[in-house]
Amino acid sequence: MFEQGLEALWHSMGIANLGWGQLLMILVGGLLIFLAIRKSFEPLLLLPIGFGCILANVPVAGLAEDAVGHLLMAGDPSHLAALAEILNVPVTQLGDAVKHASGASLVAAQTLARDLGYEPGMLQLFYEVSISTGVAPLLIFMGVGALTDFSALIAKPSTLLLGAAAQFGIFSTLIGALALNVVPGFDFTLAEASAIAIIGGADGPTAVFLASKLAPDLLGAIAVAAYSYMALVPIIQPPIMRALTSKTERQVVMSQLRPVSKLEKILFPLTVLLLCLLFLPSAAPLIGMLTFGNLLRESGVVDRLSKAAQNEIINAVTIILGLSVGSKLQADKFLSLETLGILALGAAAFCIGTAAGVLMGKAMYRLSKGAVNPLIGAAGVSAVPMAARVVNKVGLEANHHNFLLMHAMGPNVAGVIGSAVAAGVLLAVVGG
Amino acid sequence: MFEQGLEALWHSMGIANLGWGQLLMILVGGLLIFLAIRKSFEPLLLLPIGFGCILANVPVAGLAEDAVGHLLMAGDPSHLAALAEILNVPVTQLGDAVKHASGASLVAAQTLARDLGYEPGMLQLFYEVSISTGVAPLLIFMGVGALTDFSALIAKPSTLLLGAAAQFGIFSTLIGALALNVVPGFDFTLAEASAIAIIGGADGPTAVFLASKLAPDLLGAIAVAAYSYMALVPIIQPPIMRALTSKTERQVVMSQLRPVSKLEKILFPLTVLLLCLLFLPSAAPLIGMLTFGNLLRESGVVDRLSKAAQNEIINAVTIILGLSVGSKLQADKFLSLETLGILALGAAAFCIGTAAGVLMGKAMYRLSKGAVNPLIGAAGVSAVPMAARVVNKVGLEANHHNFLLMHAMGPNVAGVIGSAVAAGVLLAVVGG
Amino acid sequence: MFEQGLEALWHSMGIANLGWGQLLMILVGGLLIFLAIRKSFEPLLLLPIGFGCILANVPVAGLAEDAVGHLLMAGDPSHLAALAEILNVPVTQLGDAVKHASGASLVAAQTLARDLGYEPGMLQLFYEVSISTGVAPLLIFMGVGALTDFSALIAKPSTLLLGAAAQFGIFSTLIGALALNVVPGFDFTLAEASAIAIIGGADGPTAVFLASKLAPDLLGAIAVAAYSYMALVPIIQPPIMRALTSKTERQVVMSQLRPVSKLEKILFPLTVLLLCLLFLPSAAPLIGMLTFGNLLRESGVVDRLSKAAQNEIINAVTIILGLSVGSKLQADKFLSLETLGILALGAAAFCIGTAAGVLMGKAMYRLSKGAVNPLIGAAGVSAVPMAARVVNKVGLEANHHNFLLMHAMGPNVAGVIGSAVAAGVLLAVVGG
Amino acid sequence: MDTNLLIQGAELMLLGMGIVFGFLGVLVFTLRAMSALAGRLSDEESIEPAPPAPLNVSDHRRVVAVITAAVARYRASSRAA
Amino acid sequence: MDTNLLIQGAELMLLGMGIVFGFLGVLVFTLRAMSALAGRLSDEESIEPAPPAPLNVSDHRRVVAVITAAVARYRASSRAA
Amino acid sequence: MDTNLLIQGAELMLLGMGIVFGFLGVLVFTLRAMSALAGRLSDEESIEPAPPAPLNVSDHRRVVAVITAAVARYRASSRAA
Ligand code: NA
Ligand code: NA
Ligand code: NA
Repeated sequence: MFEQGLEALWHSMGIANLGWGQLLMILVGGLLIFLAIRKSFEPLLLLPIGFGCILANVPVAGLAEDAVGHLLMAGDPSHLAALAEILNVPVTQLGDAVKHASGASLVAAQTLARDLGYEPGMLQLFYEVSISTGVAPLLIFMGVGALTDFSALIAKPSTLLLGAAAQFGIFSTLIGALALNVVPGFDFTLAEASAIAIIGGADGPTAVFLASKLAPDLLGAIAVAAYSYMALVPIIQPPIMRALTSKTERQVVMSQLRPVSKLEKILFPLTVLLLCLLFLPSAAPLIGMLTFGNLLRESGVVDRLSKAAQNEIINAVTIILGLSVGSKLQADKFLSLETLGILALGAAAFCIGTAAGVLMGKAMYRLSKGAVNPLIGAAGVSAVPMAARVVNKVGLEANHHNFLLMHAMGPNVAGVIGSAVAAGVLLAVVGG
Repeated sequence: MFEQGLEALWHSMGIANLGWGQLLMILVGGLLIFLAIRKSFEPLLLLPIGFGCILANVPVAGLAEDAVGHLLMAGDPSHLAALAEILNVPVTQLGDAVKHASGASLVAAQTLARDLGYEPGMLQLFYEVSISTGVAPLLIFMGVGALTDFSALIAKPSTLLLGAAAQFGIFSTLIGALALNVVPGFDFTLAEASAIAIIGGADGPTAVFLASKLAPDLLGAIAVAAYSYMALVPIIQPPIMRALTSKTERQVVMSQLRPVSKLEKILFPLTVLLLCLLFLPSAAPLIGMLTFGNLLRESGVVDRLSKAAQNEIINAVTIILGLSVGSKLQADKFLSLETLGILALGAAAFCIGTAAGVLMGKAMYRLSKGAVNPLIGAAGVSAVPMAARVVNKVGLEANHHNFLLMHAMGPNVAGVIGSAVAAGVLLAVVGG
Repeated sequence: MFEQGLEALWHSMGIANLGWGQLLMILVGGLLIFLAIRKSFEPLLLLPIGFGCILANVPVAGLAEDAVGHLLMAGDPSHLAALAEILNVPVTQLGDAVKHASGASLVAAQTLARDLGYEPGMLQLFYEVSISTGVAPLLIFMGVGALTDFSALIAKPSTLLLGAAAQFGIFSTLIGALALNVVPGFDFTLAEASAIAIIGGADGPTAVFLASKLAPDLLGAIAVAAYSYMALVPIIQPPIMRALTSKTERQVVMSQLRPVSKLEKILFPLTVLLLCLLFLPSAAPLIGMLTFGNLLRESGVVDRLSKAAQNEIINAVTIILGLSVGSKLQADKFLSLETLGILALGAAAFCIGTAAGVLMGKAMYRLSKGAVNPLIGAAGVSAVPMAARVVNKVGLEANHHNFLLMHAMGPNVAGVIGSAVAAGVLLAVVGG
Repeated sequence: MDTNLLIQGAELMLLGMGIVFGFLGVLVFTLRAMSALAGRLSDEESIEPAPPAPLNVSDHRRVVAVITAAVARYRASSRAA
Repeated sequence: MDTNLLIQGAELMLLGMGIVFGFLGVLVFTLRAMSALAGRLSDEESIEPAPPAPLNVSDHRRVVAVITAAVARYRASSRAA
Repeated sequence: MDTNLLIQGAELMLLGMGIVFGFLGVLVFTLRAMSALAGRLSDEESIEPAPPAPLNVSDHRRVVAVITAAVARYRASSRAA
């Protein structure tokens, strides 16, 4: 027993089982944590994601493995045989068969593994509860709704068009992902390309929600790209904004926004919900929870609930969501050419979205005879409130007395709605 | 693909699929939200319920459908055939068969649908987790216990009899629901009649809990009736109170309540729990969580937990519970003659409960030789603290220096215990 | 119906079904609540555990029974026959068969019961969600990490050895539990002995986590022993500390700890996690969540999440965990010779752990030529911060100007890591 | 219409109101006994203070004391500076 | 490379941008109509106060009033003591 | 009684205490290395201030400054009123 114990222990040690891939992913997790703490890169998400990434790559522990994964790790011959029978393959091909199993046979395999006493690892459990069900991103969307003041948008609804234009980043990236298939090694399906494209929406919970429906295997890379680029908005956007606008345009001072009544603020979420149910029911979960959160906020009669949505619920869900996303950064899934492609496509998506927003801003500048500063179009990508702050900063460079923050909040929150609408379209056409 | 896409999109649009029933229910949802915001009708519940009602009736999205519902909506012929085989009916009769499936065959149908990759909609998921399990109403009951000061009842235990009398509203409504079966179109079973009757308990979480056990299909109408009438207490009760009492009776000033020691407050929940376990174990979930919450409050040594029960937990659960109840307001289930019957029976239940409480109050007025103001009997219906405030108001009308609020709190909290006991009886006899 | 109703009601009454065992356990629950409120014995845990104990022993209600338990209680002959067929025993031996069923046949029995419409009781539901999955103790560990300041340990890492020595309480108790098998009536397996031994770790969530994996049937007794003895630390430890040290040793004044930089505090959890993943992956869930919580705290960039971990999440989870642990105090499982053995072994574990810590303290006193006060070794058992306070008190008795609190915090938090490591070893060797 | 069902309902009503009154009636006496017991157990037990006002007053005093001290310290330091 | 897939993607892009602009464009007009309706419904409805500054001032005043009262009470009581 | 089980237990004890001491012993050195590294990485890194008292003092000062300003403003405005 002692020798067996020692040997069992050595084989149970991480250092005896640590692969290069896992080591690399642990460093990636460390990098995400470093960026979160030192560079304040979306720390609320990237710190838990980075930590989840490290945990997911702890050798032997299998924290991110599901019940079938634990069955395979345990390696009991009779259990392997039972699994092979269910998947209708020889035992030697089980690894591959499990990876490509889908639908009913995957469900049957999971059921078998659980019946045999195997359980999913801690992170996988978090993932199943929070992301597979779609609940976590939806509750975060409720919190975003409860935290967001849509006044700027209500005061100037035309800024919605800037939020619409910036979604071009999504759809051009969709083409880009499909075009990338010419490169050997890439083979994105339409569903995968759609999930990747949503990075251009610059909205974390929307990206997680859509990726969990259309391409769960790519979720880790997509979420990391979405949150990282959201944090990089102050670096990515300004050069594009300056390149596409003249100094005269950037100096435009916009007239003050009109005050918005309490009644308008209450009717706003209901109006958005109404349009959504009439025209795009597939966006109903996202738009529904966003407008529900906003109604809790603006109704003025349910402060308890509004505060719960803004604090307790969103905080607890963020912790679990972050760890769950991190669980998808397992070495064997993340370290692939596809991830590099996703990172490149995501960067392109942000750039194109920004450019499209600014160009629409220039169109509105012309149409309004110079009343609209085209810079605010850049805020249409979402990334609330970072993008609006970047607009403000670039505006101040051109004119030291030009505060564009409030004007940029309109397109900024419009971008949130815009990317939820885009997600709805993708779900309706691709996700059926 | 483009034409197909456009056509798929048109068919996926809400406006192409919106039935009259759904339109009507969306208006009902809007009305509930209006009443919550403008009239302060139990906004903590009715706002989420109203919003959930709208979401449940978004066409195409199927947010309130379970996995089998989504299978039916998708309409894949091979999946329909598999479902028909399980339910042992021709495919053409699947719709009806699913509605009337129960027990093992329903479970089998759900398992099949999930194995085939169908998932419940967002609201249905909330419903399954929060209400089907019974967890949400129980956690709210814990919060109610942690929020309630039972001092007035401990100081004057005889007011428990007022809380008992008011439960006559429940049991007479039970008879009423069964009697309504003479009207063609009504066919309530004993279980359904019991679930409807609990509206007379004037206690939201008890109503949701009992309805989820005895008549899940009627839960939406029952919960809406319970919370709406609770909000209408200031309109429903005063005329009855005035009609049944003389001005002399209403003017009775009651002697101040004795102070209650900390030890009594600690022993109170344990005493109630003890009686419950000795005499009515079927009420143990409700009474157990109520007294647990109260012990957290009064023990004085677990403030962290008491505050969590009073705030974080109850707020988060209220949001999910409200949306889940709203999910039961789907047009095809809610828009029926039965709903009208339930609304009428519920109103009767409130009136009868109020009258019974006041009459018991009159009896105590006589027995105590005028020491008890009979108005406080009206508070026995529960609806804490609304009913006690109504008593105070009606009392002040008769005598401008007569503050009955504290005296009405005794029967008011007694009513909560009383309706939990009534629910226990119904569960024991009907729910077995 | 009336007579049947009355009879059904009488049979549904607790008083007609209350067994002596249940009565005794209700008194035990009351005692735990009394100790929690009057003696401040770990009230955050023992109050919910005590209340859960009472609820679990409410006759008839079956709040702590699973679906199969409710099937047995209901006693429908056809259902019993179906269950007997699955377990492959005659109906008359069902009770025993269910108790000893395991693995696949237990899963099959549960599935059957749920398909037949039986549901687990409220407490069992809490137990399955919070403890069976391991989620609740892990979330509490995250909260402990977010609440704990490891500065004292970082300033003086050598105190880790004191935390290591105190784990001897665990492993000697493991031998003790196996040796107890000589007494007729005891028959602990290696897994059960390991679960019992962890009481010596003096760490509640670790004990619950390990017991739920290795010996779920003993979880109630183990958790109650662990939390009770943690509360008894001020009574158990001082005599042992005085017996093993001279007054000169107890009077040693230690030099002030050096200040610790913010960077060290951030790197600390990552360092511990790194060692864990390299050398003891089986401890990764416990150590992972502990260090994650601590990183949330020390990173300084995610205050929202850190506060959520320290308050909302840990409070809500504590309530559910406490009730769930209480559900394992059912009379037929708890009232056994084994429980007495567990209580005795647990007391021994605490004493031995304390002694081992103090002896290691004496060794460090010698090696450091009198710079280390051996008393601080007693804090190595964990029981944060109670054990450190006890050290401080005993130190003050010997020297009225000797404040050892900060110096004892090092071994105290080292003990938390130490028992998580011990749990990891037990899981790796015994739990496989 | 099913008369049998109505009869069952009536019986359930009698039974239910009986239990409700029985349960809450027993509770009346049990609570009185509990209060008596509590009174005997704890003559030393503090009766809950009726008016919360004095508490506020002392709170105010504490606030004022803190502020006074802070102001004094501030003045001393500003003189020193 | 699958040209068909690229064509599908291009169609999806046209469709998607169309819907996004269509949806948000309709929303522009609906929101304007909503604001007009809200304006008509509530001439009595209070317009949200633009600058939050005065609120703070009044808050300060309230704080000052509370402190002043507390100080006064404290002085009175300390004289009495 | 099963001697074999006892032997297994004894082996597990040796193994377990070995790992616990091994793990925490390695951690001692790793933490020292970590602290050395942290010290080198951040000579500019601020050492945590040991006594929290001065912080409170400055807090007090800030409170006092705020109150003083508020009182001054209040007096000015009350004079004006
Ligand atoms: Na966007
Ligand atoms: Na009631
Ligand atoms: Na320990």
